[in-house]
Amino acid sequence: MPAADPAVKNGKTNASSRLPNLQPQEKINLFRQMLLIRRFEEKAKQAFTQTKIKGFCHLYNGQEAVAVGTISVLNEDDAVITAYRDHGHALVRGTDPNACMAELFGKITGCSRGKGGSMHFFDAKRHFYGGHGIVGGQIPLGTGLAFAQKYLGTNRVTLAYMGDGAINQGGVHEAMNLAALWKLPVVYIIENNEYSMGTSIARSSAGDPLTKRAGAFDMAAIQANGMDIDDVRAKTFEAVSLARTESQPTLMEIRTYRYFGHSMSDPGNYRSKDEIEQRRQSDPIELYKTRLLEQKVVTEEALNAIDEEVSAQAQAAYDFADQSPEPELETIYEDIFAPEDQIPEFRPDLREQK
Amino acid sequence: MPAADPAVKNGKTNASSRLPNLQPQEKINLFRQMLLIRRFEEKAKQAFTQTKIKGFCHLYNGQEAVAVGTISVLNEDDAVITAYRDHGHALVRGTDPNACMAELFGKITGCSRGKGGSMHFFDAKRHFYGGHGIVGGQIPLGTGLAFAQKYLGTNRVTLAYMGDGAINQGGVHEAMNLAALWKLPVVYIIENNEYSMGTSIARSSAGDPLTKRAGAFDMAAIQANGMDIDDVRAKTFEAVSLARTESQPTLMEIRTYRYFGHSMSDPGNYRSKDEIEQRRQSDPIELYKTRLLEQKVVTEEALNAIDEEVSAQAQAAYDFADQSPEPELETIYEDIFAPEDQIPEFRPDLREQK
Amino acid sequence: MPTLTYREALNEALSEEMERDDRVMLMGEEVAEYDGAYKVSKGLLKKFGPKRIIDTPISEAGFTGLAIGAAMYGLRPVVEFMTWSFSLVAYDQIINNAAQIRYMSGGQFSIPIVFRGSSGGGLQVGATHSHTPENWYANVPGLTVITPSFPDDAKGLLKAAIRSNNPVCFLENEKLYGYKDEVPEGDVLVEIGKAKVRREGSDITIVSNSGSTHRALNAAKQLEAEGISCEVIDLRTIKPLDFATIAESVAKTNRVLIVEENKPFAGWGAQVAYQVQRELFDDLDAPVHRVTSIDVPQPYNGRLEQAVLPNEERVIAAVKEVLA
Amino acid sequence: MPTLTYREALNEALSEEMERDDRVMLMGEEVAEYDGAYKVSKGLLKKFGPKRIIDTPISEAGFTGLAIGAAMYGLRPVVEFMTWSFSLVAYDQIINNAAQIRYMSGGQFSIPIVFRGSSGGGLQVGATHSHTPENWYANVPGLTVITPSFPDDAKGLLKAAIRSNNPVCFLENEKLYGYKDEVPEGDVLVEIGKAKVRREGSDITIVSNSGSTHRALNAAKQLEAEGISCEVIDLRTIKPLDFATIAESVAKTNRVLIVEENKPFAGWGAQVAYQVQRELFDDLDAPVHRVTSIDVPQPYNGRLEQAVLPNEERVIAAVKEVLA
Ligand SMILES: Cc1ncc(C[n+]2csc(CCOP(=O)(O)OP(=O)(O)O)c2C)c(N)n1
Ligand SMILES: Cc1ncc(C[n+]2csc(CCOP(=O)(O)OP(=O)(O)O)c2C)c(N)n1
Ligand SMILES: [Mg+2]
Ligand SMILES: [Mg+2]
Repeated sequence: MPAADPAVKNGKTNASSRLPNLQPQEKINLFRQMLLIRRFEEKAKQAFTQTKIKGFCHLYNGQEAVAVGTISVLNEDDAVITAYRDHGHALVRGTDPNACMAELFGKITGCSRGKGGSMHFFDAKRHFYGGHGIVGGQIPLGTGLAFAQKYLGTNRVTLAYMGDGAINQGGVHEAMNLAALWKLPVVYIIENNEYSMGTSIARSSAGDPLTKRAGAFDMAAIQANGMDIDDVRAKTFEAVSLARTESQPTLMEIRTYRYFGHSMSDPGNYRSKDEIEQRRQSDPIELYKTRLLEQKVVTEEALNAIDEEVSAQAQAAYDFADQSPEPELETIYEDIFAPEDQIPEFRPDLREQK
Repeated sequence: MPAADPAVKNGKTNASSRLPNLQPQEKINLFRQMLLIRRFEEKAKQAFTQTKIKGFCHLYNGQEAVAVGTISVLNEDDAVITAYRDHGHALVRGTDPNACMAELFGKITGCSRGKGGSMHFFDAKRHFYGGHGIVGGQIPLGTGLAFAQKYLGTNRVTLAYMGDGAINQGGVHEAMNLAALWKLPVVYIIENNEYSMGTSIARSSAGDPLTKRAGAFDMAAIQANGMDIDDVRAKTFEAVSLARTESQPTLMEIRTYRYFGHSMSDPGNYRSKDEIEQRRQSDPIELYKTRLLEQKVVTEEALNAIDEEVSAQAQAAYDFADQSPEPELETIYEDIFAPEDQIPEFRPDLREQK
Repeated sequence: MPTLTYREALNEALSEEMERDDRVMLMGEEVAEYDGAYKVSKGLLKKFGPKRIIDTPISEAGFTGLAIGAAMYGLRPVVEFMTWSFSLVAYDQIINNAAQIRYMSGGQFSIPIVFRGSSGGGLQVGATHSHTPENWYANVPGLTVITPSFPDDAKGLLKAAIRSNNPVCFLENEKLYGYKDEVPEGDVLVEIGKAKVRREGSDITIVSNSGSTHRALNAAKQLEAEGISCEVIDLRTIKPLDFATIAESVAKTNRVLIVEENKPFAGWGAQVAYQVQRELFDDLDAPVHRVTSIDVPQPYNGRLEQAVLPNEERVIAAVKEVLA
Repeated sequence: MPTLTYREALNEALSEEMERDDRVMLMGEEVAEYDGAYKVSKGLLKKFGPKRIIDTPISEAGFTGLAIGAAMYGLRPVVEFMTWSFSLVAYDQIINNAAQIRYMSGGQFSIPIVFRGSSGGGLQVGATHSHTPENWYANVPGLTVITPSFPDDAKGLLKAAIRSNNPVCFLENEKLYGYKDEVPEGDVLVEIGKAKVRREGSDITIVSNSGSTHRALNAAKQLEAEGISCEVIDLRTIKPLDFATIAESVAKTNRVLIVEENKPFAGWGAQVAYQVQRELFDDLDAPVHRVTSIDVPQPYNGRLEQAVLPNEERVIAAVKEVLA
């Protein structure tokens, strides 16, 4: 994969403190998180093939270092919002793998009660704001989370993720202008996996690299190598610090790659097996594994044990999802409207509608 | 007014031939066009006050050098499209002032048969594609005109105008990306009059100058001083040449100013009389008049005679509009659908609808 | 009771609710320093400051989405569309996000937000600026659509909308901003989802909303002189529809005319007509009629536009047809 | 007659019309190198080259507007929305520009354009991806809305839509792409604005469209076993509505059920119901009923989604209710 350009910044100072060095256990935990996503999705893939999962199912395979690396520099109460390729982000935020898998299975135990599906994971408790199906649509929303964080004086920040194809949506540009104008504590993260479905970035996006889109708004921008979790962490830390300490937005472009098709339904004929094989050579999990072994942070056996653990977790999630009950038909009528508490309820019973 | 920055170009070559020197008569004609717009709109202003013109009426007063200068470098069959502040563009394209005024009066003799009003002038014969009321909405359309020009191999170009406020619409960014990606012969012209309604540009747009928005797409960009018609012409000629000879888009930012309110309904309290007075000092018509006199291209008397002529033209347009008949009620049902010629007509008579 | 314009009533509602709850903020084009394109937010910037009264760039999709995100986070934004016609560039955010996120998240996130602004035709601003988009929103599960006709309802319903924990589309009417009428003082809410009989009558029930209510009332007055007694129901809330009030009236009159500015094809009036014939089939002495806008884009010319709108002449003719 | 899938029929229509007229071009996400997300444009890039089969970035507002501008200039673009759910970000361009520019320009510019793509629910893709936006477009003056149910109509109507000199919204149905049936060979057009009786019957008229037609036909078959004879009218074109065909049928059956996937509030079925009771009041032996989607956002879970859709059970129950 092409080396990431050096950080591009539009004349913004970076008042951040230093990214703290990780303890061995923390490093191992990053590894564990990446591997959990991978094993979890291998199970999901299997379940999809078994038609236990329906609709669209977009796997994150290959991109794990992005979600794990970026979210690792957040506080627990910072906000995360992303598009439909959302399994990784939810898992890293701490959403129970069982609830994630159950959502894929459409079960009532799912993280969206079986109503959202793969593209629409949500977890309010863990500050995970979804899981959004309309390309680019989550970016104004994420900007609004940051707006509210600032309005309420929380000192929290928001990470708002999108794909390289999403950057061509108008609403994304509108939101970036608003964030720059109003100095909102948001970090926009382009997960540039080089394709939007079957369209390579050269065929979808003028302006190379994509960080130039930030230049339009005098917004800070930075690139990271999404196959190297340490680089992802370092660059994200800079951006998050800028957001937290100066309430300034940043556009990050993280270069990454997905090994599987766009979704489970995509045969992926638009790129060669060779290309994929080559990219697999710089697999973020393998890379990090090698690094941890080199650093003697951990033994190969310990890592294998972790693999067994997370594989078991994935299998348990599968079993949990499979055995969970379907939602009652009654739930159709639930979750449409929040209960009113300041005015009388005014909505008729939909069940009686003719 | 602040001096326009030197031309900003994103590494594009400019294969244009030289902008030809104007003959005296041609210079005088530019003057005449600018003055016609001004006198025409003074009449329109009067008619609005008399409630002969209704709805919204946005005057171009102060910005005349932009429409006249930019369109002066076009061929007759090049395309022009703009927003709701469209009187000047239509007049320069050659739309009959009578038809323009009649449109403002809502008469059947108007350039849109009284159906469009001030914001929705159209003149197909003169390659004027409107007059568009939704801020920014015309920019994708203009991009499509250029697309069709290229598709049909016409060697024609499109000028697509917008305000400084319009640049914050998402669709504008989407269109610029498409134009840069597909190399379309379009020149985007921001008429930066520093305000979108009552909002100064600093409060609406991050990224200064606005030409940076082109940088996002590796698109050529150039600035011009909209009070100086010669500068406008020179810069537009460069952009048009790039479009015509290399089929490359350019984003132009033309710095200008409007003396009156946003529309006739705007008292304009958001800026001081002093500011306006100061700007009037560099009035484009006065400036050009002085230049022509200095160049001894024309005498003061001849210019006064032109003023009388165009004032009479404006008065004649007013009289024509005033005396023109209202559209018949029947016309409500006309102009909705183009007649079918490849398939049978299939639409019921709306008059019979119950 | 004090007399206020529709505009002032809205302004009071905003001001009182912002005073009550500092999570409420107002965002839109020209709402702050300009006091609002239609002056609905007059004086609010001075009162609440730029943190809570916020001028936006012309980026409806962007700031609409932003406000929805802020609502997910616990704020209670009021978003002003300078006119509802401009909401079309933000349509996706309202439909997919405001209306659906609660459902898709299994109830985890509420979206307490009000979208408001002027709407409707009649002021010769042409086809792009004259939309009456009630049914484009009312069709969408999850949205509540309110269209007040009088200052008292404008105030009381806007206050209720702001206190609702769910997304509300609040469509004001440009032609009514200057309309003056009595408005009860103080913290008086009007119930969302309740229609109001604005005139009692016995021969026919006219169901209308917003500006059309005024046309219906004027027509009713003229018809009275001819001995025809019209009951005029102002829906106020389009969705959910207060069918009970309609049914009660129809039980008495046995005839229904709907007056709406919506373009005819599947306007909200079609829904009312459907429900009336479905539920009250045996009560009806004549088919339900509708007077709607004519099915053409809005022309600029004033005479044409008046003819396109559901004007009083057409209402009177239709009443007579239903009674014939 | 050869047998084609709905998908193949659409593909043939595109191919034949592009062959006939080189102003026709196809533009959309993944339509070229990927052969279309649903393979409707399979092989067209190879046949017509990248000048006429054009992959776009994910910029629906941008390329929709671009195509409308190109149509103003004389091209005849076909714009594919990967699904109609994604047209919401382009809503303004379709409503304000495609539908209205001809009128606002006093007839100077025509917009010969087809917007097409898959629509509807039933495949568990969740609320953002499952819209049935027929009435959001059919309400708009200037737009024609077509929703074919069978391969022959898919082909013949798409060909006619491309040859129309006016903007057409052509809503395909994802669930039907694989449906196989006979399609006449060659240059056979189907008239826009004409409904088709897909099954004759005498007890009740069922009016439906798109996927709902298939549900109605299945229900009718089951009801036949119980001695109930249903006439099934497939609207094909939603707007303009072919009321004559409905009226003829109702004159015979005196009872009407509408089956539509639209959400209920002011769906197109409400318009049909309005017109039926208005024009055929005395013919009706019972109120018009509707089976629509339930008024909630689309759930992901399959069982829930099936219950939300107008499934056959609900159609059968409704027929019995109307006949009761
Ligand atoms: C507005 C909209 N248009 C089209 C789609 C269909 N679609 C879903 S994902 C996708 C590609 C997005 O690519 P990218 O942004 O690069 O993200 P990635 O899938 O690579 O993560 C498309 C076209 C959609 N969901 N929303
Ligand atoms: C989408 C949309 N939003 C808002 C408006 C209302 N509006 C009309 S003009 C205008 C200001 C535009 O300013 P700018 O683009 O700078 O153009 P100028 O008026 O200065 O020529 C606004 C907000 C509109 N017509 N369309
Ligand atoms: Mg991608
Ligand atoms: Mg301006």
